[in-house]
Amino acid sequence: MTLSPSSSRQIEILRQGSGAYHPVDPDGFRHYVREHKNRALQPRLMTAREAVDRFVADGDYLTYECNYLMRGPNAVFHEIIRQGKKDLWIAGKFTYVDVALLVDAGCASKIDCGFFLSAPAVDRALKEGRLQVYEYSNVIMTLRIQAGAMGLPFLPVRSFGGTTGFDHSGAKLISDPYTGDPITIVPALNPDVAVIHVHQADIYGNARIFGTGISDVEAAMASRKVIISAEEIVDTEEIRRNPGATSIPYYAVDAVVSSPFGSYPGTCPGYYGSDPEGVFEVFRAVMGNGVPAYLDKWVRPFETFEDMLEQQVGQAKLDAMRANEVVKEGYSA
Amino acid sequence: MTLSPSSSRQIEILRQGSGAYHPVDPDGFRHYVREHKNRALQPRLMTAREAVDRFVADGDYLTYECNYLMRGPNAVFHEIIRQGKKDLWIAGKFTYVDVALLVDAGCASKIDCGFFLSAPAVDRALKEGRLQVYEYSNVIMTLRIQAGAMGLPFLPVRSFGGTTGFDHSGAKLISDPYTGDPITIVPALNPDVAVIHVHQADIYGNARIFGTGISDVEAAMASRKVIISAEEIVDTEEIRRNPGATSIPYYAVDAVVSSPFGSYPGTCPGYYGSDPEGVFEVFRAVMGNGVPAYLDKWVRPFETFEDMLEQQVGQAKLDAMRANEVVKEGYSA
Amino acid sequence: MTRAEAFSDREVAMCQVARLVEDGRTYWAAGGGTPLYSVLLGKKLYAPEAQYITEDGVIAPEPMLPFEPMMTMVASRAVYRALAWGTMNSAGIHAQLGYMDYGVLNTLQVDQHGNINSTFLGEYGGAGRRFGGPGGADTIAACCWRTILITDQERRKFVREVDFISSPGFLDGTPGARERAGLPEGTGPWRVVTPWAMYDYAPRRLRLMARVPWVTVDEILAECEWKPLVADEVQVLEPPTEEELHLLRTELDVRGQTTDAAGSWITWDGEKYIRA
Amino acid sequence: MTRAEAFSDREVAMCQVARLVEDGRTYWAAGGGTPLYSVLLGKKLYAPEAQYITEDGVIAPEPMLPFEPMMTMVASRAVYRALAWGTMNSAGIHAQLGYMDYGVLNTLQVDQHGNINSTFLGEYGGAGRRFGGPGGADTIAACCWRTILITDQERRKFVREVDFISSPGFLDGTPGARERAGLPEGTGPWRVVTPWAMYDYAPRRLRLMARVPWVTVDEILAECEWKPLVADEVQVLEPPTEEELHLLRTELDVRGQTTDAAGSWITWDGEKYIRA
Repeated sequence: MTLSPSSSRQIEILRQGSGAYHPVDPDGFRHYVREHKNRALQPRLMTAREAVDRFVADGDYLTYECNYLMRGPNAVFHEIIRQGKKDLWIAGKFTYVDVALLVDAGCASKIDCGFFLSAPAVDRALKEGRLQVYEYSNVIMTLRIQAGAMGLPFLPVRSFGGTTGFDHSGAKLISDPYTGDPITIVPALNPDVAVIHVHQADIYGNARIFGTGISDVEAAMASRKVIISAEEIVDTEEIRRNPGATSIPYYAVDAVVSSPFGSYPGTCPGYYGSDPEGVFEVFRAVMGNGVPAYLDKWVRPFETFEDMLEQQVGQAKLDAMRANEVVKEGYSA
Repeated sequence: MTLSPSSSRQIEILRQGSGAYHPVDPDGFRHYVREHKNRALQPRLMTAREAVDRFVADGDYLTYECNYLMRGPNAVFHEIIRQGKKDLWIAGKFTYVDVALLVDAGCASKIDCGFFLSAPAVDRALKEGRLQVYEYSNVIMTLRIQAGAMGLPFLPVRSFGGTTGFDHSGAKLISDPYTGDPITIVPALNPDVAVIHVHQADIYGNARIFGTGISDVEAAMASRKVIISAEEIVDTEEIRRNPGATSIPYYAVDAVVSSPFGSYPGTCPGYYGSDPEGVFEVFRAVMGNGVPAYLDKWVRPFETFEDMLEQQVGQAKLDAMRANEVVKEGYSA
Repeated sequence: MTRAEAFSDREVAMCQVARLVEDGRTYWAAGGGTPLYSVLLGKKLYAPEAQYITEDGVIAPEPMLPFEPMMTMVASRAVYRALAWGTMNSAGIHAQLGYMDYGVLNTLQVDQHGNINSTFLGEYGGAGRRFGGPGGADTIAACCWRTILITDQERRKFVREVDFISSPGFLDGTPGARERAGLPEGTGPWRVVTPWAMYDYAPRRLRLMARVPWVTVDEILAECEWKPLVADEVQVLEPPTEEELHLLRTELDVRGQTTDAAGSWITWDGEKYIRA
Repeated sequence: MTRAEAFSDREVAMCQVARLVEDGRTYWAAGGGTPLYSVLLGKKLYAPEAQYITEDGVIAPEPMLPFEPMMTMVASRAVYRALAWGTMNSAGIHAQLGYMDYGVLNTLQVDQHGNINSTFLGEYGGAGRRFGGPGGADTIAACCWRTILITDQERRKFVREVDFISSPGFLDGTPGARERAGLPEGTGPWRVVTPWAMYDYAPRRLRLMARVPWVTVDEILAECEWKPLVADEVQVLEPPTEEELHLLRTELDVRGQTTDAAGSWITWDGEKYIRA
């Protein structure tokens, strides 16, 4: 029944990838938390403009949750493009159009690839050397973020071994000191900044997400700077009424942005369905060469995302999206 | 910004504990799941007697969630004692009286120690060589279970290094291949059987837990055999109405036991408060030499836990416990 | 069940996969599109007790059909009436634990050992064309017990060695190659389904096992750059039924998104099926 | 604030710890009992914006006081009006991430380097007495930035080297010893509080820094088997106030569970405090 620990003094590294990866530094992350994360219940409500200005820096490693079509943090996403952030390194898991938008807008120069829609804009950037891609997969990316969210330097994983991506990544295949079997380990990811759209948050950042997700909580806990955009700002009394519904605790959050319809043209499940026209439009733009025109129509002319919603989308369409979301059960606390 | 992977071919093991540990075998666990876990939606409702008879074997590694005083799976716990299971190896995290009860009842012969109430019965068993203790801590135990729940052989951790417990455990201190810094890793724990008391479950095992907990979900996912006892059996339609409230999915569960007041004399938060008299009685029994008398009064004379509740506790007290639980908010879906 | 008289290549593939769906088993359907539609078709017609998850960790939903365009994950209709809601990590971890019987994938390129390329055609880093990457397929192919791959029957898709292994098959095809790479023991590719054919592995090398009535083995092999093994007896697959197509067209792929660029159209001329 | 005139040894210790509680900081209070009561006392009287968690992952509750007997975790009154509910792993992980400023612990035995024994008195595995083990204290002592230890001022509790390190202090006291053992950088013991005294570290060795008015430095040192360093100027601590004791007795330790076996009783005789 029991197994004696092996007395070996070494663990073999059987194979390792040669890809660059965002630096692993759990102690550095801890020091950052100690110095910069506000453990007091002080309001952190601000505009998307202020949040992006204060918390997204050129060169940052950025993760955003879900994607442009599904509960994406699109108000903040637009603001990043509007402010012309540069040289972002993107956690490209579960993305569709997002990577192409950020790359063609000149914001992103490195992608850790889980999945993104291959598009002319991405191809061009690759060929012109404006973009570097590192190879992972969706779950490997979210497990890297989970490792970061646990304060660990790495995590063993059961996939990714044997792939070509492995060789172009930060992964290592080691001999498991407990079983002797080969096992892959991947470097933890602690992004500089996470951008997450949620259903409800209070002014301190206590946030509720309903429905399924990708790695919202993990990204919030793993990232140095966390921007939450919320469909609804709720009272802290409401948070305290049902603590089981809190997905992200305030102390991980740096900015809360009130952002109704913040996932337009995508869906915010339980609150509104997607705008199929808007979805097809961004798809067509990305799959063709239409990103600049798309940004010139939907992003750049507006001071704020709210202005865009008001002037470009209009209340009637927003009302229709809301009405189109017939499923409500499970999307409240 | 980027860090080149080290080209070292080895990871140093700087120090390792000499304690025995439950065997690490993630592939074996997978095969068990494939062969024995029912992925079909077929009812698995049964009595505590049947569940313990079928799913708790002598010599099993057993974890139970919470403890005898707080949402403990006491109906199943009593049944284990009643059926005279032997040689159990117990995950002794966040326990108070539980370890002493199981040891003095002759059921347990090995404990992985996080915390348990030191008691004469435990001392005696240790001195007589009937009991072996392996040293961990509460969080290290729940992280070991989390490693098991992720299908991994081990997990890095940020505590436990430097302790004497480390030397008497299955932990290893290695040189982190990503930072070069020393980091502790601990062996995953995949118990043979987990016993968990929940607020609500359907007949297939989809289970809801409200309030805080220890490692309920992790234990369910990490364990080969899983017995759920539930305050309420709810319809699967109710589960489907709010899938966000499901803590444990049916396919991890082998037995569902309907067990109202199944945590007596402890509390099931939101449903009933504890019975202070009953709590003091078990404390006194454990801290003195009263375990046999306690079992002879509360466990052994009864065919079932329900019989005990009816004959020994009585409806009036149960009603009072229910009435005494004034906090309801947050304890429903 | 009535044999249908007109359908597309891709509809054929989805119907074949649907018939592989087994009651009481768990399926991880990659992304949206053909894998998800195939599993749903199988569940609705043949195996009501089959259960599935998707990359957003939804467990055993009863989706409100049809989906909104492209909204097959993190969308209320897609995750409707699930038994549990989760995350990408919960989906990945349940697969790591061995809870997922089958993974269903589609891809760009597959090789003789079932390795999958969805990343790069050409020499990686050199000239060539970049694609989207593995997405969830890497974990599906690594951790589900068996994987079913859906792809088109095109020469360039069946190659000796993929240019880039995005998701693992049997790797170099030697016994234990997956285990030596750290992958869970006993897992691997199980079937490849195209509009023309079905393949299995014998034991770790792709083998043509069945064909549709309207193409010959030679025609299939002509559409494989690297020739697979061929079973001693190549079975003949049943064409789609009216029931399958009705469900597919009215509840699943209602906008023809997956069948848009779905190859040829096959029709019954009164005596036999012919490809347009 | 009114100086109280009668209180127990253990009440003194809890009041001293309460005064260390800082606004806007996070506290992980071990188990129930004195650590939790001390933090709550400090929060209610001095630092309303201090927040705490316990081992069951509750974040910043506003508990309904008093607790039911022994019900300080996984109980509805204890976790009432929290900002979030979690698990033991979420508590441990948030501490691993550096979110917990202070850990508050009690223990059996502490040594010159702040190492804590709550497992075994005597030679481990030989004769001696077994205790309950570290519980959550190992992770608290490893991962919170600073730890505050509450214990009794008894000779056998202050030793040169603990018989068993259940939870880490500065280990062998050499610079970097914790980091070499894999513990997070820059963490460690900060204060030890007894009913008679308060200690800090200079820098990694226990140092007597303050005493209560009714005992002398010599009396304290007599109750240390291994003598700590002594600060050049040993400060004098303020006795408990009526406000502190009122809150402690009416809302927190209402049944006297923690003060039951709480050492001596101290009273004001009109001129000075005397120990009974």
